[in-house]
Amino acid sequence: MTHMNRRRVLRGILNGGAVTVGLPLLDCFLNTNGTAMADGKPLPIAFGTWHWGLGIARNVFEPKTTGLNYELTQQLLPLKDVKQHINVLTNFTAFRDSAPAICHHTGWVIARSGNAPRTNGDVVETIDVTTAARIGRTTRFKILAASAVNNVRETFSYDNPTTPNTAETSALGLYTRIFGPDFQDPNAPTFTPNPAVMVRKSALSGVMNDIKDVEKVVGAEDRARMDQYFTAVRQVERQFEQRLTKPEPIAACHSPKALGEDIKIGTEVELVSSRHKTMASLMAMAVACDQTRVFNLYYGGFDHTKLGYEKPHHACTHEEPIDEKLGYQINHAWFTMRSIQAWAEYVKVLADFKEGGGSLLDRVLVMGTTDVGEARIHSIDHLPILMAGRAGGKVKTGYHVDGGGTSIARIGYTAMRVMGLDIPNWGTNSNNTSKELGEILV
Amino acid sequence: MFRMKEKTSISKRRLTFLRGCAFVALAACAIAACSAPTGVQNDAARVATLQEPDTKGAPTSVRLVTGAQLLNTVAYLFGPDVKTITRFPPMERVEGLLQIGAGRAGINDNYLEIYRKASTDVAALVMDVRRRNFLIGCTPANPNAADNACATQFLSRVGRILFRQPLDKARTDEVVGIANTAADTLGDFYSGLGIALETLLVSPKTLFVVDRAEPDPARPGEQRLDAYSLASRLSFFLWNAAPDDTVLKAAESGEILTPKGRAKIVDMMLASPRLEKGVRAFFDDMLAFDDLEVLAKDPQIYPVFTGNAVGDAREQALRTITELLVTERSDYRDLFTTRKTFVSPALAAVYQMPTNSSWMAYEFPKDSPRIGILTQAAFLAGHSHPGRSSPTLRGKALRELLFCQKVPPPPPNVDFSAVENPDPNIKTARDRLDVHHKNPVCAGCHKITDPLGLALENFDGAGQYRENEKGAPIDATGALDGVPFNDPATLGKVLHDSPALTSCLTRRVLSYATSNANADAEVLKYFNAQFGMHGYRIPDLLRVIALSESFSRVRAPESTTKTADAGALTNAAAK
Amino acid sequence: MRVFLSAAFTPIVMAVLACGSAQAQSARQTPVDAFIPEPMPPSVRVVQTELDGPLFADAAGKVFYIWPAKGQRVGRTGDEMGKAPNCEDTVIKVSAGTMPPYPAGLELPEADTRPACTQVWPPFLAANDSKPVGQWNIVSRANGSKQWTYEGYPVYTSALDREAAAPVGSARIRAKGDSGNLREPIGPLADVPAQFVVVSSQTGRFLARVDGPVVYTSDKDAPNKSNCDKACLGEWQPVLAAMAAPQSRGEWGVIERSPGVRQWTFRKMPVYTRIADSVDDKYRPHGFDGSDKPGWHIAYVRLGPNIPKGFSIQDTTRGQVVADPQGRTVYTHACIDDAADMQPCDHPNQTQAYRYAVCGHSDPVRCVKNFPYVIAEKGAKSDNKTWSVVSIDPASGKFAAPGQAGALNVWAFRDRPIYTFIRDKAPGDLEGDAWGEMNGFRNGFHAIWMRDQFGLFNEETRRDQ
Amino acid sequence: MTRTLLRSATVGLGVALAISAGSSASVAETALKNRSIGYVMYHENRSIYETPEKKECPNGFNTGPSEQIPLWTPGGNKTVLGTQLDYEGEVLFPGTSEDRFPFNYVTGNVGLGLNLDGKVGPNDFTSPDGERGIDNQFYRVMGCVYNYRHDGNTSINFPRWRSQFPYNVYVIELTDVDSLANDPDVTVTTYRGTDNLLTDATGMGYLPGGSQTIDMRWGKKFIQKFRGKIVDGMLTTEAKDLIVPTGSYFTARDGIPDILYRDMRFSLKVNETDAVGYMGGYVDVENWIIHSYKTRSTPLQIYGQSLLPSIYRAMRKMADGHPDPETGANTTLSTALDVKFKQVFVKHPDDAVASAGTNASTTLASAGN
Repeated sequence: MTHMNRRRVLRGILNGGAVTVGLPLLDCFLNTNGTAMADGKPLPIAFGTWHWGLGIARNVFEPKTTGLNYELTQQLLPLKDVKQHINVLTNFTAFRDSAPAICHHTGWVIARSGNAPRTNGDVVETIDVTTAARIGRTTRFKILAASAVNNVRETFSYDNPTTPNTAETSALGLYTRIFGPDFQDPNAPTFTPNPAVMVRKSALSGVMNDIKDVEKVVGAEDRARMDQYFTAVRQVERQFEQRLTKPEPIAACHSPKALGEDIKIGTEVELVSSRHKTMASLMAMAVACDQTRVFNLYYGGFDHTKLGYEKPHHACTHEEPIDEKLGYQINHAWFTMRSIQAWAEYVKVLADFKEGGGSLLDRVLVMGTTDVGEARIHSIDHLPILMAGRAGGKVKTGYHVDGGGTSIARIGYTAMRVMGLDIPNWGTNSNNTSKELGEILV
Repeated sequence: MFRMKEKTSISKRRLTFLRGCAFVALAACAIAACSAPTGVQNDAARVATLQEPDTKGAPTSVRLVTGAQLLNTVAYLFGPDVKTITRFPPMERVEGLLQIGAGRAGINDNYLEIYRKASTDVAALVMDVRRRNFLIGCTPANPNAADNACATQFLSRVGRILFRQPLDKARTDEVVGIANTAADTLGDFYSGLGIALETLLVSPKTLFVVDRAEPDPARPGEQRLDAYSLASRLSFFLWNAAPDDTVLKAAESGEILTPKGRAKIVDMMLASPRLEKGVRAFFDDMLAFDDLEVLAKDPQIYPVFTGNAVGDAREQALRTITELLVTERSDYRDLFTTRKTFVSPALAAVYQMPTNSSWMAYEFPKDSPRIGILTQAAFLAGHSHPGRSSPTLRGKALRELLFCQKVPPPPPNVDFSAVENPDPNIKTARDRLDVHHKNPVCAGCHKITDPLGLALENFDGAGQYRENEKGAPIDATGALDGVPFNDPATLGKVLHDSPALTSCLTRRVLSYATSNANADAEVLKYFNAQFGMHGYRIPDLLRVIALSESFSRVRAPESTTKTADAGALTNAAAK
Repeated sequence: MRVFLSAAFTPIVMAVLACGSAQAQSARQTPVDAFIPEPMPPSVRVVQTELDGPLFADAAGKVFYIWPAKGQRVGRTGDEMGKAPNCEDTVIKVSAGTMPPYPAGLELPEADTRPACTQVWPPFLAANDSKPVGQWNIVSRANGSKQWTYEGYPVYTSALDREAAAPVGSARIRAKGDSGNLREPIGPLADVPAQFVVVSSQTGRFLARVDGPVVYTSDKDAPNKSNCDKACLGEWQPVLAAMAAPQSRGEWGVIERSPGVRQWTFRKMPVYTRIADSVDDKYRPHGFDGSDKPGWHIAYVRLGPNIPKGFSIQDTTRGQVVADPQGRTVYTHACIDDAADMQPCDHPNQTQAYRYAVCGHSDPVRCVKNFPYVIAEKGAKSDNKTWSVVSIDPASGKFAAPGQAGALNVWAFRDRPIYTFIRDKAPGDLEGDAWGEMNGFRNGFHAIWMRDQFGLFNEETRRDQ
Repeated sequence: MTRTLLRSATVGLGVALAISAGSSASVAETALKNRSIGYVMYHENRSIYETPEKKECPNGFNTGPSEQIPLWTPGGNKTVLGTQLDYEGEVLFPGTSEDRFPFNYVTGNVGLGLNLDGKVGPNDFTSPDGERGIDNQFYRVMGCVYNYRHDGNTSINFPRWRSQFPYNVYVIELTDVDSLANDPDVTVTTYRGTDNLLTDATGMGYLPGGSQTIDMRWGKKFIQKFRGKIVDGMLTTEAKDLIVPTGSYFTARDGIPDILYRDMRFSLKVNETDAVGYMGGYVDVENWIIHSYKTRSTPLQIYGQSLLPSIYRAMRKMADGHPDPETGANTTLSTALDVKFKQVFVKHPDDAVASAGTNASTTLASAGN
């Protein structure tokens, strides 16, 4: 689909003369995504983010050609079974303007919020939060986040600088959160409404009364605007109602078997990887059961360790000598390769999850970010992003795209447009963009 | 006209040529004749200045508050630190103003979600343990349960400001009921109060400014704004925020409806430092600075013009405007000849000058080419292409934004190759455009826009000064409607003396104040003359307008059918 | 070695006083550090401390600490939120290898007498019938006993704390970087409007705006009256308050600067930030330059303790440090070991092996020569708990027994002796600062900073209060 | 084809901009004001000559703490005292005994830098373009330590510290300048600046035209005045002792150390936008070792395999300047820095008069106990 430029739409309306409605009806240009209910309409689209730490080694990561049929490089080799489901996006820049370069921070913050941070934790609303406001209103969790990184203080999701959204760091914790006592199985015979939701729903009645009041004193055209507003409030109310009524059965939703005991805490890659795989499966089922439509999973920060090698990943990027023959750091390359492998495993979990006539990947879009480009020098240019999923047919996969040094905010912007957000542009200062990544759009 | 005679001695031949050119241009391009008062002479109009012509007033409207207005109101209530970083939905620019677009904007479910998010953010901040003790004004008997008295006290006080009039008993009970139920259900007084505050923040009574009319007792058969609507209109006009306690009190007592009472309130508002926010908001709107939010320059051509520079350029223009027009109460026309401004580190780099580590007041030296707001980065870079300057865009902006004229879009099927892929042997924009002008279809409009823009060709697409383009010296001469100039300084002077400049400003201020772009020509003439009599001082113009009949008189919107709506209006008025 | 002539430094000291440093202001304000009361277990109370403000303490006044887990260069130490405590009763005798290139499993110094974690950090135990309250909860220890937690982290006291309300175990003013995993004293929130934070510093606890800049007051103002005119407003920015809220409370109030504009007052004085104090940069933190302007003062909630009589404050290339009566920069030794329980190793009651390594290549005699103690004059006394005179046995580096022959009476900071450094030749020299392992964070010497011009502005300061 | 062009253009953005901006005519017209012009340093590294085949290090690179600490105590001591504390003590108080480990020096005679003593000695280097007599024994020692080579961690980080850390903002001001092309008598004054450097949107490309206010409150120690001359755009100065603020991110909170250079001089190609070239002089061995350790403690020395006790011994061995009056042993090592500056407008605080630091060399001690 061609995304209609908002300004062009505006001009169209203006040139057409009569302007009886405001901008919001631009909504009609969006397709039916995001609002599909459990009543036979297409399954809803969903958005995920993923994170791995410490970037890449460019010379063994970046494919030499772009488009379809690019050759997998050494670090991308683990992707060979899922190549058709993903897009590899390389060579994007995080513009920081006059903001300082904050190690391990600036890169991902700009990728996820479009805004260069001035201090650690100076993160404005991240893409998952913005997207959840659009597509995550009816689900039990607006956002569900889990982290295989064993650190509750490490998160990549913020409402604003003072409100980080923490992630669940234990697999058992994640299981309990989704499928524990509060889980309302859509296929179960019983249902108990949540009192907090009830309170919020009933609070809306005051707003609706106010609308009726206002309607009494305005002219016909303005009454149409109030009607539009009333409809919007009604929709929010219906979304609450939906959360207060027993959901329609979902064929693909099966509460997974309870985890007997937690997967051991630790930083060793095999442990992390097993936590990550379990979390990935739980996350997939949470999306299938429509418990959430926005899901964050973090594979790595930077303290993963390798059995028999004394340095954790981060120290390794700095401390390990470059192999004189190979021209790169052998152990660092191994860590990165494991990260890419974890991504492959995640994508495979989603691809193998069958629902309807296809797989979960058909209706999700997952954006995998990292904090730096070239790891050894912790650069914030040459940043890569990995993407998976077709977002209900709006995204094509199997491509390598070279960003040509443009802002990494373009990817987030593209993702949000795909998720149906009506935003004319995104990002601040030099990261402000209205340029989608046309190469991967259908 | 007098000045023009002076100038003719410079180059009679050239002037004749330009005059002829302008005539051709007008004929060919049919520039929209919306600058009616242009050329009306002070002498002739002076009689008309004494009394405001009879007016039928502006149609009542319902305006969506802008994000800035909402945040200013919230800041008034809860302090400057209670703000959200929400990106509010954009308005549509109508008749040159977003403020008029606000009269057409609505809220669909996507936009409601944005306002809901903002309201959740605000409520959370207010109920924060560090703030609530300072902001709520009472302590619940039991923090884990409802407290009717405390909730009532807080919500009725806050609701009055947000709704811009007191909540009636039923509404108060309703919102307190929400707070109480939520507090008891959630076992927390502050959570309950927060939910109730959220509903006030997303109420249409907060988000939409509704003009309510009542019969004007002084003029039978005519309608005026009721006291609260007048209070709101004044406050959004002068402060870009909802009325404060004092203004609301004047509405409650009805004092605001008396000429004396209204003057007292208006003078208080004009004397307040909050006027600066109001004037900023107006000029930000009139000069279309929202376009700067999406301005991007080619970083390889203009490395110095970073995202920071763009933001600072807007701030610089607004600081220049408020300092000159509000703080110093100078003549509006001086904006185009002043050398005083403010400079940030990012802008200093564009202007190739030393600076401090933060903003500083600065006066460009007498021999500097920087003179007037048109030689600042916001205008120069804002109306250029990403990689080069554009005399056409600059000229068009000047015509449209400062003269209230409309320059038609280019006709279809035009060959732009002369400007887009120019012959490398042609060095300057003037020469490139000359080639383009050979096409008679284009020449008509370009002769309206380009001469103005060409005077600014000493500034490149990022607003940096240059004397040459690709090695060829730049010729910055031109003419405005027959009056010649030869550099940015003389352009500023010519603008300063152009009647269209002040009449357009008058028109825009009145449109902005009343959300109506279709005032009578006679009314505009009157305000324009008043503006002149007051030495073109903005606060004085604001005062004249705020106290005028045109400001408070209203009529039903044209398209409204008579029946039910008229009844509703009457009902409202009868209350 | 050049002789340090105290007369030569007088002008500098004078200059410092003229600049309105904390020391000069000490007479003007009384120490009050208001906090927001919160629900606490019955035996917990809040004590006022000199440098760290109000802290939670046990019935005897001993301050509480937590130990949130933190990643090290290798591995991770500390307590995980909501999990069982990692500070245990068993004695650890070998290193954890958190700091490359040193491997795990090396025998720790004086391993035979090394105490268990809980001997240094006794858990704050809960009774069997204790009930969670507010942020306080209960977690089970491995041995079955119950321990209080605060915000999910197990709570401890410190065996190093000898006096009530005098935290020696650890401080809010913290070392950064690879400093191991230090314990954190815990306390209630400061009762200041949300636009402000209280920052702990050696000069006292001062107000800053929540987004960074230091808050000042002006001598030109009168109580509840601002005299900051247009020229003044070009440099100073009033901290504005809401216009329509009650907000007077405790030591806080508002004044109406002009119609519709309200400014916060603290202890009746209008408060400002300085526009040029740059704060929007991680590496350009709190600018204190406003305090160099005549008539302007940092707004202290509570002034820090007086430095010992005769000591001075000296300018360096990056701020101001405490110096001895001869103008020599004084240093403290800070140390945290490489065991899984990360015990401190910088107190006279603990092993001196670490200090000896960095002050004299493990030769105690060289140590005393390189980093001499600062001898206290006979009868010298401190007027506060932060500075003190202690008796040290120079042979062992430990506290001397009462009346022990050869013992030295030396100045101590937070119960640890201070030192000068032989390589410092002139006032303001800082050769001994960051001297030691990991820039002196893990085991080394640091000056006592009264003004840190280039310190990192970081989340921990922000979280301070 | 288009893509390739585009990409290479973007890849080079930071660097390309830095160079192309130099041709900006408008800055040229304004930069030299009142016979003075300022520059701020945005790049600094040690002058190290490298060949792709690493010919200069025929025995390979030196190994670092990771490799050597397991061998530190013969027989494999298993105590903290015998390994960690012994090694750290040795770094702080290095002995003069023979190094237990072999050290790989740069061999050959090609090197970069300046001829400091005006002589051509047997150990001197010849530049790739044939200039003889170059004194750079620092390169002789460090050329085969990975940290100091171009893609070594220190070499990557030094320019960043120099350009991004406020403590390190280093400004030179040329005064009494009649022409930037030729002027027999100019003055060069060094300062610490107090402002962020002007960059393009990437934050990595530095631009001329910024401003720097001089630090007269804390930075007087860094002020030094040099007499110099400009010949065909090449600025050279007399040699003087100089203290250069050189902190790292890792010591932002505490213990920012400075480097003492003896007989330092400038040799820079200057124009209206840029000053690029060498600073050459001598590093004090004791001062330098402690500086290195304070900015990069042992775990960070691992980053580039630098073993400070061995480096100390090697430096002592190769020292070629400033003999100790008592022992006669040389105490300093000739060195050169690759430096790049961008034009800035220099602002002096109103109340301060620029004056040269009085005794740079005496305020930093050069000997321990």
